[in-house]
Amino acid sequence: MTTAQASAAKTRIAGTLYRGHEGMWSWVLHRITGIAIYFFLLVHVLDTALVRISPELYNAVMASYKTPVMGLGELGLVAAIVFHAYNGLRIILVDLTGWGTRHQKAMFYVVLAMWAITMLGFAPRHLAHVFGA
Amino acid sequence: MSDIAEVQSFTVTFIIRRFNPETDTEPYWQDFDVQMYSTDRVLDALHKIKWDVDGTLSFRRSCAHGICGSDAMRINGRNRLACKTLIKDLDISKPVYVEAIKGLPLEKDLIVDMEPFFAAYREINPFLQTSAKPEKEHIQSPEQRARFDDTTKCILCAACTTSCPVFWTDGQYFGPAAIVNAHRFIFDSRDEEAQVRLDILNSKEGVWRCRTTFNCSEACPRGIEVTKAIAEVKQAVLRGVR
Amino acid sequence: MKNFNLEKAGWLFMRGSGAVLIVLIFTHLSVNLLSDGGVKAIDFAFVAGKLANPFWQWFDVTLLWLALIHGANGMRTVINDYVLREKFRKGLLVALVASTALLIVMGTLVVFTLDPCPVGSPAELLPSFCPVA
Amino acid sequence: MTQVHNHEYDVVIVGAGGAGMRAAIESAPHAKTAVITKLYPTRSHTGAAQGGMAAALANVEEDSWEWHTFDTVKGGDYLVDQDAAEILAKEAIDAIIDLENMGLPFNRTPEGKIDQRRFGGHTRDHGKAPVRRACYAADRTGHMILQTLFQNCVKLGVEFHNEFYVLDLLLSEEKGQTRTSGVVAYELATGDIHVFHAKSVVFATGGFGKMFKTTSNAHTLTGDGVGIVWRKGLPLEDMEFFQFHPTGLAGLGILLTEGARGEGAILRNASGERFMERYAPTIKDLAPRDIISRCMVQEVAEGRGAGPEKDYVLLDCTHLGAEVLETKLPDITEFARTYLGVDPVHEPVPVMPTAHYAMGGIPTNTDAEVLKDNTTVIPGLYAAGECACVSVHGSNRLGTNSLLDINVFGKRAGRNAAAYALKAKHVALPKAPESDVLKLVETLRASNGSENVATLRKELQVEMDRNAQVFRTEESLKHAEDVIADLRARYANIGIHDRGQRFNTDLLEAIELGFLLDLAEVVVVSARNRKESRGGHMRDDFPDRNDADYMVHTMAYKADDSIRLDWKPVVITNYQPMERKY
Ligand SMILES: Cc1cc2nc3c(=O)[nH]c(=O)nc-3n(C[C@H](O)[C@H](O)[C@H](O)COP(=O)(O)OP(=O)(O)OC[C@H]3O[C@@H](n4cnc5c(N)ncnc54)[C@H](O)[C@@H]3O)c2cc1C
Ligand code: HEM
Ligand code: SF4
Ligand code: F3S
Ligand code: FES
Repeated sequence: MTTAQASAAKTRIAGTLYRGHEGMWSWVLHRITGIAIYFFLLVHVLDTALVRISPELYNAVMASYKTPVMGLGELGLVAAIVFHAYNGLRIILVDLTGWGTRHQKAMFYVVLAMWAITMLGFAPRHLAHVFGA
Repeated sequence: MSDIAEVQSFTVTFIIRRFNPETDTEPYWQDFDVQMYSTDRVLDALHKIKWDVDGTLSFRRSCAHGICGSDAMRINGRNRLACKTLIKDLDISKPVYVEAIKGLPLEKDLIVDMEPFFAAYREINPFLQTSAKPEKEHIQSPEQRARFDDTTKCILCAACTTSCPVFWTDGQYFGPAAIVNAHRFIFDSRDEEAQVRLDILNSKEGVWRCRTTFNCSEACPRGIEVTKAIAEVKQAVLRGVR
Repeated sequence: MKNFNLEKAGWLFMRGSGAVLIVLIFTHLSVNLLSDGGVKAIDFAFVAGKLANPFWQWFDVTLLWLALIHGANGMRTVINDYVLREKFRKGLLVALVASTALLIVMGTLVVFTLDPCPVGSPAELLPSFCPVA
Repeated sequence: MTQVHNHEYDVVIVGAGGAGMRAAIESAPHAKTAVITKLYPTRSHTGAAQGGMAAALANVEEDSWEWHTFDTVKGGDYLVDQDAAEILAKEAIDAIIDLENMGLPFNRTPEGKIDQRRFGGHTRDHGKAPVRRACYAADRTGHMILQTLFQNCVKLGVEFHNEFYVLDLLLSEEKGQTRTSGVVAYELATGDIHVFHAKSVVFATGGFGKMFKTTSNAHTLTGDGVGIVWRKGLPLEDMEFFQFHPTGLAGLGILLTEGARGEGAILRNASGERFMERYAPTIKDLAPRDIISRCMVQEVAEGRGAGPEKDYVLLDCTHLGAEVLETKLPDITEFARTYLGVDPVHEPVPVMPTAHYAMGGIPTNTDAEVLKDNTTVIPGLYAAGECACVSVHGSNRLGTNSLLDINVFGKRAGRNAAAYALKAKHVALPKAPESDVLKLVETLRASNGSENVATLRKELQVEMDRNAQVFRTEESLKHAEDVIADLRARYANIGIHDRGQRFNTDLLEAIELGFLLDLAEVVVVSARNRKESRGGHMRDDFPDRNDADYMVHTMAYKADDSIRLDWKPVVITNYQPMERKY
């Protein structure tokens, strides 16, 4: 039998989140990483500009970057850049080749794999620098 | 046939996003438990609800086999045709969520206002333009015909356009369906006005807004390679005609 | 100007700059974060030492321009997508262009006008090639 | 509350399927034209047509329109008006070229001409062998026709009123003559009523297959237009002739085009026998639909059906190869996969006849003018497409002749409607033209009886499948007649849920059921009256064709509470009735 329940209990008014596939999530990540990198870049250009003012000031600011917290932040930044970069290549291939449109999903997993490999290579060295003597 | 199906009946919970502009200020979710058979489709469930339980449930449908494009809706968070979504392909241990497609004005329950969608379609000159006056048919080789075969399949269901994250943002983007239909003429060897359509799609709300998220290709019930078609149009704009 | 189309130009630029940026950024990151000492090695001496070399000058300026324009154009798309109130959107775009332009000018000036051996600074902070005062 | 709006046009076309839009393309450039349609134009069921559209182009082998005429007449078991069939076959060639020039992407021959394929009942030289006459676009010919016509309507800026349900035809008596003054429509989105004052009206509202349970027809094919005309006291012609297409997906009714057999697919019974060889030795699986459907039902009745219940036969495409299936029959390949889970590349597909096409309908002459008796036309009223009966299909339509019909007679209807409107004046509207529709809508909206619309509809469909389908007898038809009478009585006591104004599809389904019940009665009463077997109408108790008594069209008239039946002569020009053998 078919029955209905008044669902006053259902508080979710809004629609469901669209359940896209690899293509959509890669774009979401690409967008988020792009925005994050942009904001970092603003700060990065500003702090680098301090070299023009005085070596002391620059070094003082740099010193604050050398804390473990900032070190982890840098790790996140690099992770974002690496993903954005590899996925950017994937997008370029999709845009320029019919092959790319057919294999975009596979390429997304290749991006993830390459990202993981790169990070595995980078993270230990970077963390050693950050936490090392 | 019917008897085999009879055996495997089971209860499925459908949670449908309801909205009646005459009485509701906001859409709300409503649960229905429906007795289904494995060969049933989501459209059958909606019919059972409408016919046996609640006649006010409103949705569009006509052909019931995926050819008229009336019943695109969001089923478990993805755009599909209700008449082409088999119950047995869904995970029925969990409730099935059904709601209207996103990005077009909601009219009632699963019905949206399709006018903005068709307006975008009309803007790309979706008709053959040629000065040739052949005595009989135009001559077109099977290869030339194959060039745009894929995009002739479109049934204007809007599943693609309303799955596109760029379309959701402000609704101004032409959307994949309009581009697919432009593609159908741009690459038709008989058409002479490809450049006009390319210029239209080269505009602010044209192909450049596509971020290759592939939701359109995934959503298309006709299996059209939508993103590929869009990429081909982009390249045609860059190169200038075909 | 009639045939100039910001959307198309932007689209092309994102892909072109992306491809170049990948080389520049990966080089930049490995030189700065992976070479001996990693982040910990970054100080005035390091930066000034690099920027005394015309190769690094031009490298950094290219990176600066491409990254900022690429990032700003990406941010423009994001703003256009999500900010629907016309006035607010315009305001954000003006701010975006202004800040990007400012940073580009500033960054360029810094790179080309940096004196690696500012007079009066303690020698231990300066690159090793500076004449000891 | 319900508002009433008024509009004035020269030509109003009701329906935006193939016939309606083809008419609009002729009419809109010349006269102020509106197309009123209950569905968005591209949702019309013309889009479901798969196989092809016939025309003796002779692009791939020798052919002539005379042969085509003969096949049409013979296919219709000689109940075809031969003057109309001649027009159909002759104008077919232009109809195809028109469509191609409008942009339709037909499949092509290696030389770049329109390709053609075989189809049931189409033969060379009066039945000698099958001929390749059907022009096609893969297996989505109807889809491409619908899209192409819609595209050209967009090009011409045709004015559409989408999701407007026409519920009444306005006739006025003027100078002792019944004349057309317009139509009244119900707007789905708002619940408002619209009166369209028009000089000419074209009905192109499609078929009414939804009176059957197993059907290839859309949920929306409820015979509204035919029902409206009927309720106005105008006659309906040949309503007993309904085509049951042999290859519907078993249990579902979804159509697999005859084009599959045109490409070489074979029907087999449980033991794998190609049974059509026994019934139609010359053209076998490409015999006309009525014959094949009958043979299939007979195979099953005699215990040679396949499947656990032995209740269907098999369509074998496996020898065609994946390539042919994917390129020439992609849609039906997908249907079988999606809806039955059967892959036609590797296994035969379970099929059974499905209610497909109404040969009968609103009687018209070859100018698409609607008749109010055997000869008198109603000035300004036209009909074309499946809702009309010209009659080019007689008692059985040949595959691919309907897409042709909608183009040839749709064009004629549009052209003539515009020409008439240009020389005629508006006929005064009746007083309070909206009153009948207003009453119908308001009564139903308020109805709170105990009967459920869906239940009644289902009972009707089951009854029609059981007793008025491929095989009929006096007894079965009498049963159906009684059941329908009972259903009609119960219909007076229905209740609906939705009392709203906006998108009230509950209300409209109730109205549609009303039309279905009216028409089902006409079908059954007409069928009881025809005590012979001919084409789509097979009487077990009268298994032979009887030309002496029944070589005439049925004309049914609504008389107060009953149905009055009359006959209309068949137009015979070149082809004398002969036995129909394949
Ligand atoms: C599955 C299938 C396959 C087929 N294959 C073939 C084939 O291969 N070859 C062939 O020749 N024929 C084929 N046919 C038959 C042919 O497609 C149809 O007979 C033909 O398309 C009918 O066209 P039409 O314009 O008369 O009606 P439709 O296309 O059905 O259009 C009816 C129109 O009327 C409108 N309408 C109805 N009621 C109202 C109302 N009350 N108010 C306003 N508007 C209304 C609807 O909105 C719609 O726009 C097939 C049919 C089916 C079902
Ligand atoms: C490392 C090399 C890089 C590559 C290969 C690359 C590639 C790309 C590409 C191809 C796009 C276009 C995406 C689209 O149109 O869908 C893009 C967008 C973007 N990029 Fe990059 N990029 C790189 C570095 C950067 C940097 C350094 C920044 C920040 C300053 C940045 C910020 C952005 C932003 C904000 C967007 C817009 C995102 C969107 O619209 O969704 N990118 N990138
Ligand atoms: S491209 Fe596909 S999804 Fe989009 S409208 Fe056409 S058929 Fe629907
Ligand atoms: S979903 Fe949208 S972003 Fe492009 S690939 Fe499809 S149009
Ligand atoms: S009802 Fe026609 S596509 Fe689903």
